[in-house]
Amino acid sequence: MLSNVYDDEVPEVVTITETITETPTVKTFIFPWKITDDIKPGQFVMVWDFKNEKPMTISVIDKQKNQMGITVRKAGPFTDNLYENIDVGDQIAIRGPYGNGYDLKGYNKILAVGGGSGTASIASLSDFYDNVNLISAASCEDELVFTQRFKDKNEEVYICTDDGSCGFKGFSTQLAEELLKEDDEYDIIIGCGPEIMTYKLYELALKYDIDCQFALDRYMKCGIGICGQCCMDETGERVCVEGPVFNKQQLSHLTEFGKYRRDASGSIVKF
Amino acid sequence: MLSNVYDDEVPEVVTITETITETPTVKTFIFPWKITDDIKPGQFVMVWDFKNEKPMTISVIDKQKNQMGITVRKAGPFTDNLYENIDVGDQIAIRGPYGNGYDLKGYNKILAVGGGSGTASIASLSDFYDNVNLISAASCEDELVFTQRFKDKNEEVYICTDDGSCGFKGFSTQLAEELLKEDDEYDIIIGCGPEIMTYKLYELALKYDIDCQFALDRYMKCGIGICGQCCMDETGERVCVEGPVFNKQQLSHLTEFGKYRRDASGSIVKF
Amino acid sequence: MLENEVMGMKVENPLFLAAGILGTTASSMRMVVKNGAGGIVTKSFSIEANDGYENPTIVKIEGGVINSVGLASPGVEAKREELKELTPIRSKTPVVASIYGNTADVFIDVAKKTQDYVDAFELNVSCPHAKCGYGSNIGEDPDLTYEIVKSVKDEIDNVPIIVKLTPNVTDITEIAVASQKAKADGLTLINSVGPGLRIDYKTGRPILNNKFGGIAGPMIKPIALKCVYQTYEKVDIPIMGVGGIKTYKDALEFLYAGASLLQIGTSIMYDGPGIFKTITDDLKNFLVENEYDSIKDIIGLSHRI
Amino acid sequence: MLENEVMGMKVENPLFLAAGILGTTASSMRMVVKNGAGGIVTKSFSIEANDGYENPTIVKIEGGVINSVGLASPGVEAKREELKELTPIRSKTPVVASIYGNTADVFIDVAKKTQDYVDAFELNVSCPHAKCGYGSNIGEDPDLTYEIVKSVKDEIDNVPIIVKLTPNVTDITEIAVASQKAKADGLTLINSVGPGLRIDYKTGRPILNNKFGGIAGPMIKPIALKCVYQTYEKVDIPIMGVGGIKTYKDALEFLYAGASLLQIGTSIMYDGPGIFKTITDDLKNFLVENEYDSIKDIIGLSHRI
Ligand SMILES: Cc1cc2nc3c(=O)[nH]c(=O)nc-3n(C[C@H](O)[C@H](O)[C@H](O)COP(=O)(O)OP(=O)(O)OC[C@H]3O[C@@H](n4cnc5c(N)ncnc54)[C@H](O)[C@@H]3O)c2cc1C
Ligand SMILES: Cc1cc2nc3c(=O)[nH]c(=O)nc-3n(C[C@H](O)[C@H](O)[C@H](O)COP(=O)(O)OP(=O)(O)OC[C@H]3O[C@@H](n4cnc5c(N)ncnc54)[C@H](O)[C@@H]3O)c2cc1C
Ligand SMILES: Cc1cc2nc3c(=O)[nH]c(=O)nc-3n(C[C@H](O)[C@H](O)[C@H](O)COP(=O)(O)O)c2cc1C
Ligand SMILES: Cc1cc2nc3c(=O)[nH]c(=O)nc-3n(C[C@H](O)[C@H](O)[C@H](O)COP(=O)(O)O)c2cc1C
Ligand code: FES
Ligand code: FES
Repeated sequence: MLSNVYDDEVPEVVTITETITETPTVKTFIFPWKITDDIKPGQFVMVWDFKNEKPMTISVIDKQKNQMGITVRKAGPFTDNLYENIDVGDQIAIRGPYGNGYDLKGYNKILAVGGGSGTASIASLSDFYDNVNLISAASCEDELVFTQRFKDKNEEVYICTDDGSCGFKGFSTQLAEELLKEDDEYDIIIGCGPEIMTYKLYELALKYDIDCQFALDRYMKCGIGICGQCCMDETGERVCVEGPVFNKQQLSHLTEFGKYRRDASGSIVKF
Repeated sequence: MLSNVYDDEVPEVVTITETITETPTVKTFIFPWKITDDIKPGQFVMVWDFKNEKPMTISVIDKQKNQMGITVRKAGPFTDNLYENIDVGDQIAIRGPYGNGYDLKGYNKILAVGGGSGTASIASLSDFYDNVNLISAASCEDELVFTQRFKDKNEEVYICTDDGSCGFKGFSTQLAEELLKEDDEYDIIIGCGPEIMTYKLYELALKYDIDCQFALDRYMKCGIGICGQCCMDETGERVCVEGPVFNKQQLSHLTEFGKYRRDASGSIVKF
Repeated sequence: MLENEVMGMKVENPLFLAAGILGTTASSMRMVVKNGAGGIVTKSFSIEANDGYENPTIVKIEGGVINSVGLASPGVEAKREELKELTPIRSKTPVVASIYGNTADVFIDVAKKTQDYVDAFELNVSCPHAKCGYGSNIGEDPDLTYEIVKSVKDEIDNVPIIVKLTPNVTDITEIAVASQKAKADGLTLINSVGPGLRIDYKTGRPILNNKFGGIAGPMIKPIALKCVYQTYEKVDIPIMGVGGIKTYKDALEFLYAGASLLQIGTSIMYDGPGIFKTITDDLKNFLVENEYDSIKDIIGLSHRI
Repeated sequence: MLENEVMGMKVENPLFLAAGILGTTASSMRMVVKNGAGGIVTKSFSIEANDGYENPTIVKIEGGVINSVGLASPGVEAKREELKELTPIRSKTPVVASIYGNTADVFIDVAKKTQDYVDAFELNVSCPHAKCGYGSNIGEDPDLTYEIVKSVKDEIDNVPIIVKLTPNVTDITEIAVASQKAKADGLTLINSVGPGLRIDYKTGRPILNNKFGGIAGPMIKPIALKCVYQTYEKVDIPIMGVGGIKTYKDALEFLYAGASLLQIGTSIMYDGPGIFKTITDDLKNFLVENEYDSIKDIIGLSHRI
């Protein structure tokens, strides 16, 4: 992406061609984008709504229609604006894709866990791999995302809600552990969601001695590896370049993983 | 050459590996240069001696040894300095090649005329074509250049000196006309030299109704088509980009050809 | 669609040839017009002929060129002859004479000698590599700029006076405002940037004979755009935008920022004089596709949204 | 070969990380050192934490980046903790703290709170997109620069004070001379250029949230080189050269122009932090091949030939 010094990489304005209301707080936006082979699940784009610009996972990678999609959960001014005000025919602007996605070649059976809107990060996996089992977790049934999309793909999907309004009652980490106990064919666990979840999944991977890859969420400014905003302790790795998906070996050196993050000023904020 | 907006094209410093004293006033300098297939006889380079920078025809294009050469005639401060002070091991700097060379595909028998140091422009032709007959002209035998080089190539070479000290006595244009009269297989006449010569050769081409291509010499600053210093009346064509070699059709529109040139300020100087 | 009338100059498209590029001879300027330029700015000239600096004077570098031509030009008498030859093209493509000098009198003298053959003057008070007194030292000083512009305006009243400014000042809008106060009819933003310096990495020798040279080409576009945008908010007179325009997208950025007319210089090096036609075609398509009626709709757009 | 001692800082190679790039956390700075940097300049900080501007704040453009981060940084207390963590690396790789403020007192306060953990201070009086009073308005004014530098020098006497200057002034050497008069120990040239502006070609919207942003990267190199070259002729204190260094050839140009130390920022975007090792290796090879004994032999070379 960044190899050519002299390519402009300013945000490219796109027109929304479709929106999908996933839940009362989550919406997917589809727009035209040239889908090349180097665009992978787990990568992200910077989304500019002409007021602010934030990182969003690519949740739809449609090579046939040359379409891309992002899935947004209302969490503050930026995501609220997208959810409430952006509709088919409206414009946003995109730069990217950036970062490294999941690298799942050579794995036999993959357990992918998505928590809340973090599920976006793994949503397009089934278009790339056919050996993925999914856990989709949310606080309640209303907040489950992509379950239909996963089912359409004939993937094994496990539903899990905090309140038991649908599927397994409890945390996705509990469900994941049960699956791992039952089936020793899983050789990697991957996923994205609240860091408290991914950290517990990481601990599971240690406990069951299998590989893992998790997408981390850090405050981003440049997305292109120079501002230093998203660097992780202790290695200084950049979430926007070396991440957002990190593997087990990398995660083992990320001392802040599961503990704290930094705000826009670079000050530490504990989880 | 100029296609990539972001390539530096500053002069490249090279070290002279060989010098050949051609005549008491003409010297050839050989230096390492990556010879690519797009380097053609008739093109020129800008030569920087760290004091000034001037255009010089490429007189040696040696693909095997990856060497290039220029041939300089003492004519003023710049060429004097090269002739007197630059030797094997010394550095000069080169940018280019620039402009269009001779385009001789499809011709049957080529008559190439070099006048004085203008002979440099056609000196490497025999490495590219085997249907070239050469006229090498100079004021006297001492000032003949490249005759040995041509003979080594087994090309037909006609010598011509103003004073008859060697070969044909008289102007190259007279000799050329004799050859054209004798042999109607020539289908193009090309060359480089004093403009009074090339203009007369152009008239010969008209008279004998054959094609022609001549390299013109105009004051140059940029060599890359923007300063406007080398633009020809009436078409505005740039000697450094559309030239220095022009064909018959182009020459027919160059109203200043054979009449005047411009100095460094852009003021007209009559021949 | 692209037609406009600015400072009394009717143009079929907004793309002028910038001063100093292919602007020495009538032939080369006509050639550029044939290739689709909407107007012409000549290479800057003054009373006397001037050889400029010794070579190297212009070198292609990463992102553009660096040049210290040093205002090489034939004197006004010779230039007038070239200008006369341009009369036939002036009905459709305005000819702007770029002139320079070290005093108001020089500017006035040159202007008087050529005013019958031009549609506007562009006062070059902003050359970053002129010999002492002839260049940006004027355009770096609001008072000096005011003086020169006012004196010229007092003497030349039938031809619009455009002032070309240098970006190499702490605040370009100061100079722009001074020019407007002195009754300039328009502004050209910007002259080349810097000056800059390039050094040969093997020998340590500065590459240009004059060491320092103005920087032009794609790399200066963000600076030029800032100058146009900021100046547009401070003055009411039209702005010609110049600096790094290479594609219609660049042209659009300048129009949005507030330029009514545009100039192209360095990019001719990459794409040849055909660049004028390419950009005008692309601009037209863009306007049609985006349902604009006229180029006028987008001039200054960034300030209205 | 590449070792040097400048302003009391011993370095194994001249390539520092530039302020504002990967310089927020101790971890990221250590990571850069691991990748071969000869020294570190932190991201600029002040007393209070500062979120900077809203995104978009940094966008890759043709030739570099445009940024209006707006001096985002944690406050001095948090930063001191990060600096403390850098103590182990300081024996081999000096750590320079870049600090900013709107008054001399702020600079002094920040410096006093951190002076035990740094090898030098770089006073950032030159940010082209700082909020009012905190940026280049100081560095654009020789008197203001003199005041600030002198006040800081009066209070901080055990740590070298480097002043980082903006190129966006009519004459940078004026500010450089003022800094030297105020007893600055060194200069860093240059901060980012412009500011510049980029506009989305489809909508007409300025791309940065703050509209204007500093320009950095390969395209500013000729400007930076000119500043270093001209300043070298006017002052005796060491210069850190920065602006567009991407390869060893760029580094050589800065050394020839007169920089004793170098900084790299934007190019990390293209080549990753590994750029430090690549350039040091290439520099070493160049010196060996050209039979120089030490990098010191080529500092300022252009002025001696
Ligand atoms: C790689 C990556 C991928 C992401 N993918 C998605 C996604 O697909 N869908 C989605 O809804 N969210 C995603 N996020 C998170 C998303 O960027 C933030 O939730 C969003 O920016 C919130 O902004 P806001 O103004 O709506 O809320 P705010 O009230 O501003 O913030 C809410 C939370 O978001 C965080 N946040 C704010 N600004 C940023 C920023 N510039 N960069 C990172 N985090 C920020 C804050 O730290 C806070 O914790 C992703 C984040 C990262 C780093
Ligand atoms: C395309 C081209 C190829 C050339 N190839 C050769 C060559 O192979 N060998 C050779 O000896 N000469 C060649 N010349 C001519 C050469 O550039 C000039 O003779 C040389 O610059 C003279 O410079 P001087 O300082 O020695 O003499 P001066 O006393 O400066 O000038 C002598 C003559 O050279 C002309 N001249 C001076 N400077 C330039 C310049 N920058 N550009 C063009 N003409 C200039 C002057 O108009 C004058 O007529 C070529 C010129 C062109 C345009
Ligand atoms: C080789 C060259 C010569 C120039 N000569 C002049 C000149 O004579 N007068 C002037 O006002 N500007 C001159 N300029 C500046 C251009 O007119 C223009 O302002 C600048 O190059 C930026 O535009 P560009 O990026 O399209 O080239 C010159 C620029 C170049 C590159
Ligand atoms: C994203 C970014 C942030 C920067 N932040 C600072 C800063 O906080 N303080 C400072 O003095 N300079 C800052 N700069 C300027 C750089 O230190 C450097 O002077 C400039 O980028 C030129 O160097 P480069 O071309 O190698 O990037 C920043 C530059 C960039 C690109
Ligand atoms: S967001 Fe700037 S380095 Fe990652
Ligand atoms: S030498 Fe400049 S245009 Fe030909």
